[in-house]
Amino acid sequence: MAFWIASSPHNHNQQSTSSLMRLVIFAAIPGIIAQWYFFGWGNLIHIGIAMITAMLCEFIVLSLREKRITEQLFDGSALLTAMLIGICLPAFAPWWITVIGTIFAIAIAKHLYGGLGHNPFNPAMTGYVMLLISFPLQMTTWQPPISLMEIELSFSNTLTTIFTGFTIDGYSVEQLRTSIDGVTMATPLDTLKTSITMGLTVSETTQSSVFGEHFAVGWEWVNLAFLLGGIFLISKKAIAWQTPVSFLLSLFLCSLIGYTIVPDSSASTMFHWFSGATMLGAFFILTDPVTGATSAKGRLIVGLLAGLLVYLIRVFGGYPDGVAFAVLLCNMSAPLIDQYTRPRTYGHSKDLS
Amino acid sequence: MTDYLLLLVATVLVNNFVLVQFLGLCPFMGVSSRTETAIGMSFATIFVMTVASLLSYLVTTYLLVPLNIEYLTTMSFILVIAVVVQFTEMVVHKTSASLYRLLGIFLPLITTNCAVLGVALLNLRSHHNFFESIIYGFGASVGFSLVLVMFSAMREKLANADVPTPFKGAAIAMITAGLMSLAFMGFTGLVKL
Amino acid sequence: MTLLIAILVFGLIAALFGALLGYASIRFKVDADPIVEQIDAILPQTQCGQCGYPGCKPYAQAVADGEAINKCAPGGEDTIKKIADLMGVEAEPLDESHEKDNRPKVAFIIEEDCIGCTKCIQACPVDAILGAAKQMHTIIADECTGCDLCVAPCPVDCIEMRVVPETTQNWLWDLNSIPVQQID
Amino acid sequence: MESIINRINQQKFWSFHGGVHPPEQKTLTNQKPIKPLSLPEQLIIPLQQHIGRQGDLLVQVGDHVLKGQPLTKSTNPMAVPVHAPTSGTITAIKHSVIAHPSGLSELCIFLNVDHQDTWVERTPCNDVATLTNQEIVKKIADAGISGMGGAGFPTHIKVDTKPDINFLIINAAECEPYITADDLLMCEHSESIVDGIKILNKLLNPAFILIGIEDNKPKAIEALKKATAGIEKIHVCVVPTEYPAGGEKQLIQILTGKEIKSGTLPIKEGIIMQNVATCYAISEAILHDTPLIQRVVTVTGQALEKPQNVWALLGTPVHYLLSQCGFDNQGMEKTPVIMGGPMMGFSLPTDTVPVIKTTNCILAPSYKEMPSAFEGNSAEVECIRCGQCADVCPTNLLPQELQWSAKAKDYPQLNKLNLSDCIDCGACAYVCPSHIPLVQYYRIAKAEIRQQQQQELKAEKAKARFEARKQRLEKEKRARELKHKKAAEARKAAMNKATPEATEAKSAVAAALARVKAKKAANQKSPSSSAISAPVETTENQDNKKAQVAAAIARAKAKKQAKPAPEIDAKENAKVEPSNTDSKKAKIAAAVAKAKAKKSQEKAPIQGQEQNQEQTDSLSLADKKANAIAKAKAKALAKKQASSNNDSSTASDLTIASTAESEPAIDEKDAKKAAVIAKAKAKALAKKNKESNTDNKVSEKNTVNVEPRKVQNTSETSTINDTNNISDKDAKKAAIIAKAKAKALAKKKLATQSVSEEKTMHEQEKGAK
Repeated sequence: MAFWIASSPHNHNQQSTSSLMRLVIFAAIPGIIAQWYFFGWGNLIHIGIAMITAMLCEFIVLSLREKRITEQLFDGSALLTAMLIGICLPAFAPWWITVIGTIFAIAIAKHLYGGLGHNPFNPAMTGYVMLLISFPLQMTTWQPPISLMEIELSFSNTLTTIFTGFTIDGYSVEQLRTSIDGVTMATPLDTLKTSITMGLTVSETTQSSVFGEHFAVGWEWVNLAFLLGGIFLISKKAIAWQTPVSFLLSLFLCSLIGYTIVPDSSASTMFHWFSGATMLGAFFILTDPVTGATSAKGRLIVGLLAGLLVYLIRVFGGYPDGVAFAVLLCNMSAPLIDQYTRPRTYGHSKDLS
Repeated sequence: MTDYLLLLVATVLVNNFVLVQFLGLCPFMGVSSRTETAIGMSFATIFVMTVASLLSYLVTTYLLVPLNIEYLTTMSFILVIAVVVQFTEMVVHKTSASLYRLLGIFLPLITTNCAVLGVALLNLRSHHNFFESIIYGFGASVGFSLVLVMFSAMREKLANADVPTPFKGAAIAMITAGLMSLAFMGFTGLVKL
Repeated sequence: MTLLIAILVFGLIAALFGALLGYASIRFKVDADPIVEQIDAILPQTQCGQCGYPGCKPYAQAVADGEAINKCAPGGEDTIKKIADLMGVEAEPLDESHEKDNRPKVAFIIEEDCIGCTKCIQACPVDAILGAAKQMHTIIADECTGCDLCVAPCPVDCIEMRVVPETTQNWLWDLNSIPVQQID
Repeated sequence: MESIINRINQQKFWSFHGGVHPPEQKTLTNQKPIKPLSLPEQLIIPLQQHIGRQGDLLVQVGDHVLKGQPLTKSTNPMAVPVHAPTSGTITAIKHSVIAHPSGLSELCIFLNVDHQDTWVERTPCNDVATLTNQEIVKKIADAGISGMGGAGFPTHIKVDTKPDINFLIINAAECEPYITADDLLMCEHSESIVDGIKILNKLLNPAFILIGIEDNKPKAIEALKKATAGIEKIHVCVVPTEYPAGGEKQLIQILTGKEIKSGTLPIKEGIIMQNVATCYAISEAILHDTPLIQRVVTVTGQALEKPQNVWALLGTPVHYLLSQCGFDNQGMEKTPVIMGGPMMGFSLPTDTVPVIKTTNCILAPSYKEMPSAFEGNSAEVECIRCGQCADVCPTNLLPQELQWSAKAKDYPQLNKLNLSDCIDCGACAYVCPSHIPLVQYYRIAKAEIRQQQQQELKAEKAKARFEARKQRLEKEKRARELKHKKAAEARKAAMNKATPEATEAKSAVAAALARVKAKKAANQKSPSSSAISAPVETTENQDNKKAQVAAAIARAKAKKQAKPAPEIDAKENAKVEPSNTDSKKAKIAAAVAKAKAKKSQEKAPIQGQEQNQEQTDSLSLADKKANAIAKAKAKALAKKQASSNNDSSTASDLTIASTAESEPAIDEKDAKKAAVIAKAKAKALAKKNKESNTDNKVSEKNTVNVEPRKVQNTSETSTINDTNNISDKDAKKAAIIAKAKAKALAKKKLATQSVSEEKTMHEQEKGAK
C-alpha cells in the first residue's frame, strides 16, 4: 500500500470517448432500419462487410504501429467509419468496393495521420470520394426503392448480387435496377439533375416515380430517421448543435433563393433537405469533432460553408450529391477557420483598459 | 460581367492551378509550414502573377505580334517575370525583414514558379483579351493562395499529429495535398465555359 | 532584319527594366541585417565559449554567416529549435562534442580550500566572482551563468559546478519524481 | 454602477462562461458541527505558509514557546510571521515535506506539545474605533494572516491599499465539492465574520460590500443575513451553484459583470476580494489579539468513517487528522490523500505533511466515489477535439488547442492562446471524455515558460555584465598601456640623469626583492611561525598574509608530495582522522587525504620508504599549518570587520572584482556586494565563535548591525548539524544575516524592491489561484 500521487482534478464525470462513439452508432440505427425497410438488405450487407474489414484493418495497422491494441481497437471509431461507408454506398455495389473504400478510409485517411484524433479528413467521406472518383460505374449502381422494383429482392438475392453481380435467378444488376416502367432507376437527385440538363422543368421531372408523393420515395423517411437520431445526439450533448443547424439553414436559404429566382429549374427547399445524404451529413458526418472546427463560431461557419457547397455542387456541379465533397472541403478549411474564430479569452476585451 | 465572374470562379476553384492543374507545387510544398509565411507568400504571388500576366499580355500584343517575333514569347515572358519578382523581393525585403527571411529562397523562386509562366502562356493559348488576362492571372493566383493558406493551416495542425515515422514531414504533406485534390474534384463541372 | 529588331526590342526592354530595378534598389534599400541581433537575443548569454567563439555575440554573427546552429551547449535543444525557426532551416541535434547534461548549474567555491589567487575572477565572463587577492572568493550565485570557465584555472581545484537544487519555486511539476510514502 | 446595484438588489446576477457541476458531496460534513481536536503530540510548522517570503527565525532548538508566540519575524513586507499554535518545546528546526504539490522539503519547526496550552500575554481590544488604520494593518501583519481561501496572499498588503474601493467582495462561494469549512464557519461564527468585515470596512471604506455565497448553503446564508441585518452597506448575494464560481475573477464577473483585464489585479477596477475565513481571522486578531494559529479543515471522503470539520492547529500532521476521523484504508492498494478539494487540490506523498494556513480540506476518497483519483494518467487516450473542454472553460480558452501546443512545447503558440489566463480550475479535465490530464499539461508548460522567461532575464543581465566587463577590461588595458608608456619614459629619463627618482625606483626594486626573500624565509620556517602567530593576537596584517601564503604553499606542497604517495597512506590518514578532536583539522585532513588518493590513483606509485616518511611528516605539518592559518584568517577578518563596521567602507577595503561603473542600478549592486562581503565576514565570525567558544565579547563588539544573539544562533545551530553540512548551513545562515545587513545599507532600495516584489507576488498568487 502506498500513497498515490495524481494530478488535479481528482474526479471526473466518467464519460469516455468510446461511449461517445457508441452513442453515435446507436443514434444511426433508426436511419439504418428505415434504409432497410425501403431499400432492402443491400446497405446492411455493406455495413457488415465494412465493419469486418475495418476491424481487421484497424487491428493490422495498430499492431504495425505498436499501439495499445485492446483499447484503441474497441474505441468504436473504426466501427463508426465503417458504418458510415456502408450507409453511403449504393446497395448493389460489388463487395470489393466496400473493402477498398474501408481500407482506404482506415489505413490512409486515418492511420497515416496518426489515428483517431489526428486525421484532418473524415475517413468515411475520404474513402467514399475516392471510390466515387475511381469507380464511377460501380458507385452509381443505385438500387430503386423496393416498392418500385420489378424483381422480388430477398436477402440471399441481394447477397449474391453484391458478391457475384447476379441474383440467384441470374438477373444482372442492370435488370434489377430497371423499374416497372422500364427505365433504369437512379436516385432522385440524379434523376433531377439529368432531366434539368435535358431542359425539363422541375415539375415535369417530379412526375417520375422515384419522387413519390412527397420528395423522394424512401429517401425522405431515411432522412427523417437520421434527423431523429441527430436530435437525440444533440439532446445527449454528444454532438454540437451549431454545425447541423447552420448547415441545414444554409442549405435551406440557398435553395430558397434558387427557388425564388428560377422556380422552374430549382428543386424545393424540402427536397434538398430530405433527399440524398443531407441529414446523414448534417448530424453524423459534419459533426465529426476530429475534422470539424472547434470553436462555436467556427462550427457555424463550417456549417454555412457546407450548406453552400452542397447546394452549388448539387445544382451546378458534375455530381448529383455534394455532401461528401462538401465535407472534405470543409475539413480542409476547418483549421484555417479555427485560426480566425478563436473566442475572446476572459480579460482580453478591447474595451478593458 | 457574368463571363468575367465565371472565369474568376473557374480559375479559382474548378481549374485550380495547384490542385487540379498541378502547377506551382514547389512553393505549395515549400512555404506551407506556417500560415503566416503562407499568407505572405500568397500576397507576393498574387502581385507577381497578376502583374506578370498583364505585362506579358502587353508585350505579346504590342511588341511581339506587330514585330512578328512571337517565337521569342517564352524568353520575353521570363524577362518580364524575373523583373517583377526582383521588384517584389526588394519591396518585401524593405517592408518586412522577417517575412523576407521566412520566405527565404522561395521568394526569388517565384521566378521559376511554373504557375507564373503557366499563366502567361495559358493566357496566350486561350486568346484572352486584356481584362481576361488580368482576371485569369488574378484568379489563378487567388486559387493558389487559397489552397496554400488552407494547406498551411492544416500542416500546422498536422505538426502535432502522431504521424508514423516513415510518413513524417513531406510524405504526409504530399498525401494531404493528394486528398485535397480529391476534394477539389467535387468542383468538376461547376462552371461550364 | 527581324533578328535585328528582336535584339533591339529586347535590348530596350531589358534596359527599361534594368533602370526600374536600379531605381527600386535605391528606393527600397535595406541597411543592416538585423538577424545577428535576433540570434544573439535567442542565445543564453552564458558567454561560455563552448561553441568555439569568444562569447555569444560572435557566435550569433557566425551563425548568420552560415555556421552550424547546433553548437550552443547551454541553450540546448530549445535554442537550436528557435534559431532553426528564425533562420528557416531544419533543427539539428546538439553537436555531439558537448556533454548531454545541460541542467542549469552554478559554480561553487569550496571556501575552505580557496587560496585567494583571483585566477577564477579573471576567467569569469560576467564578473560573478567576488573576492580579492589573498582573500577567500565567493560566487554570486544569482549572476553565475554556469559556464564553467572558472573551473579550469583554479590551481587548487576548489571550484565545482553544482546543479541548481530543486525548490518549490523552480519545480517543473514532474509528479512522477515525487517519492511516495509506503504504509503497511 | 447604478445598474450593478439594481441587479444586486434584485439578486439578479451575471454569469461566467462555462463551468461544471461535479457531485457536491457536501452532505458528508455539513450537518455536523466543527469539532475541536485534542492536542497532537507534535506539530510541524513550516516557516513559509503563504505566497511571498519566509520570515527570520526568532527561536532555536530547545526553546520553550508559549501559545501564540511568534516563531518568525518579518523584515520584508511580503513575509508574514508564523506563531506557535500551542505551548511546547522546539525539538528541531529542519527540512521536512511541506504542503506543496511538489512534495519537496522546506524548513520547518518541530514543536513538541506540552499539553499546557499556555497563552502568551494578550491584549484584547474592545473598541476598534480606538485604533488607527496603521495600527490595524500592523496587527493584521503581526498576526500572520494571509489569504485563507486559495493561494495565501499576505492580507495586510491587500488591505493597505490607497485607491478608492468600489466593491469589497467577501468570497463565501466555496465552490469546490466536498469542502464545507467556510460553510460551517459562517454558520457558527457569523458574528465574528461580520466583525471582521466591519474592520475591513474601516480600513478600505468601500462603496459596497458584497458577500458572494452559493445557494447550496442555506443555513450559512440565513446566519449571514441575520448577522448583517442592520448594515446597509453589506449585501448578501446568493449565486447559483456552479464550479468554479468561487474563483476570484469568476466571482467578480458574477457579482459585478466586470472582467478583470488579463495580467492586472482586481484592485485596478476598484475591487478587493477577501475570503470569509480571512475575515474571521482578522476579527480574532484585532479583537482578541489571537494570531492565526488554527483554522477549520474539512476532513472528508468516503475512506473515512467519521468525516467532519475540525478546528486544526496549524502544523497538525495530516495523519493525526485522518486518524481522528477514522481513516480506514485497509484493503486499498493505493491511497490518494488530497489536500484541498477534488478539483484543485493536490495529492500528498506522505501523511506527515502539516496543515498550513491555506489548507481548507483533507480528502481521502474511496475508489468507488472517485475512481479517476486512483487511475492517474493511465486512462488517457487520444483527443478527439470534441470541444467539451472549451465549452466549460470559465476563462473561455481553447483547452484542446492548448493541449496540442503544450505537448509540442510550442511556447509562443501557448502565449498566443493565452495560457497565462488559465486558472487551473480543472473543469476541462473534468469533462474530457479522453481522460487527458489537461491541467497537468498546462502546469508543466506554465512552469517551463516561467523558467524560460527567468532564463531570458538572466541572459539579458549576463549580457549586460559581459559587455560591462569588456568595457572595463578595455579601459584597464588602455590605462595599463598608458602607465607602461609613462614608466618607460620615466625609466629613460632616469637612465639619462641620475635623479633622486632613479634611486627611489631602485630602492623600490630592492624592497620588492627583500619581500620575496622574506617570503621564502617564511616558507622555510612557516610551521613554527604561523603556529605561533595564530594564538598570539597580532594586529599586523603582514602576519595574516604570511599565514595565508604559508597555507597556500603548504597545500601545494602537500599536493605535490601526495602525488607519489600510495593508497595505503591515504587510508592511514583516514584512520588517524577520527582521533582528531578539532573538526576543522579533521576536515582539512580529509580533504588532503582525498586529494592524495586522487593523485595517487592518477599517477603510478613510485614508492620509497624515505618518501613515505617525508610525506607523512609534511602531512601533519600541513594539517597544523592549515588549522592555524584558518584561525588566523578568521580572526583577521573579524578584526577588520570590527574596525570597519561603523561605516560601510568595508566594500572599499577589499578589492572588488566587479566594477559597477556601467551598471545602471548602482545602489542595488552595492547592496548586493555588501551582502556578499557581509556573508563572508559573518561566516568567519561564526567559525570563530564556534572554535573559541569563550569570547562573546568579540562578537558583541563586532556586531553593530547584526544582533549578537543571532550570530550565536547561527553558530550553535550549525554545530548541532552534521559536520559535513556545516559549510552549507553556515553559508545559508550567513546569507540571512547578510541580507539583513544589506538592507540596512540600502534602505532606500528597500522601498522600491518591496514594491516590485509585491508585484511578483501578486502575479504568483494569481497563478496559484
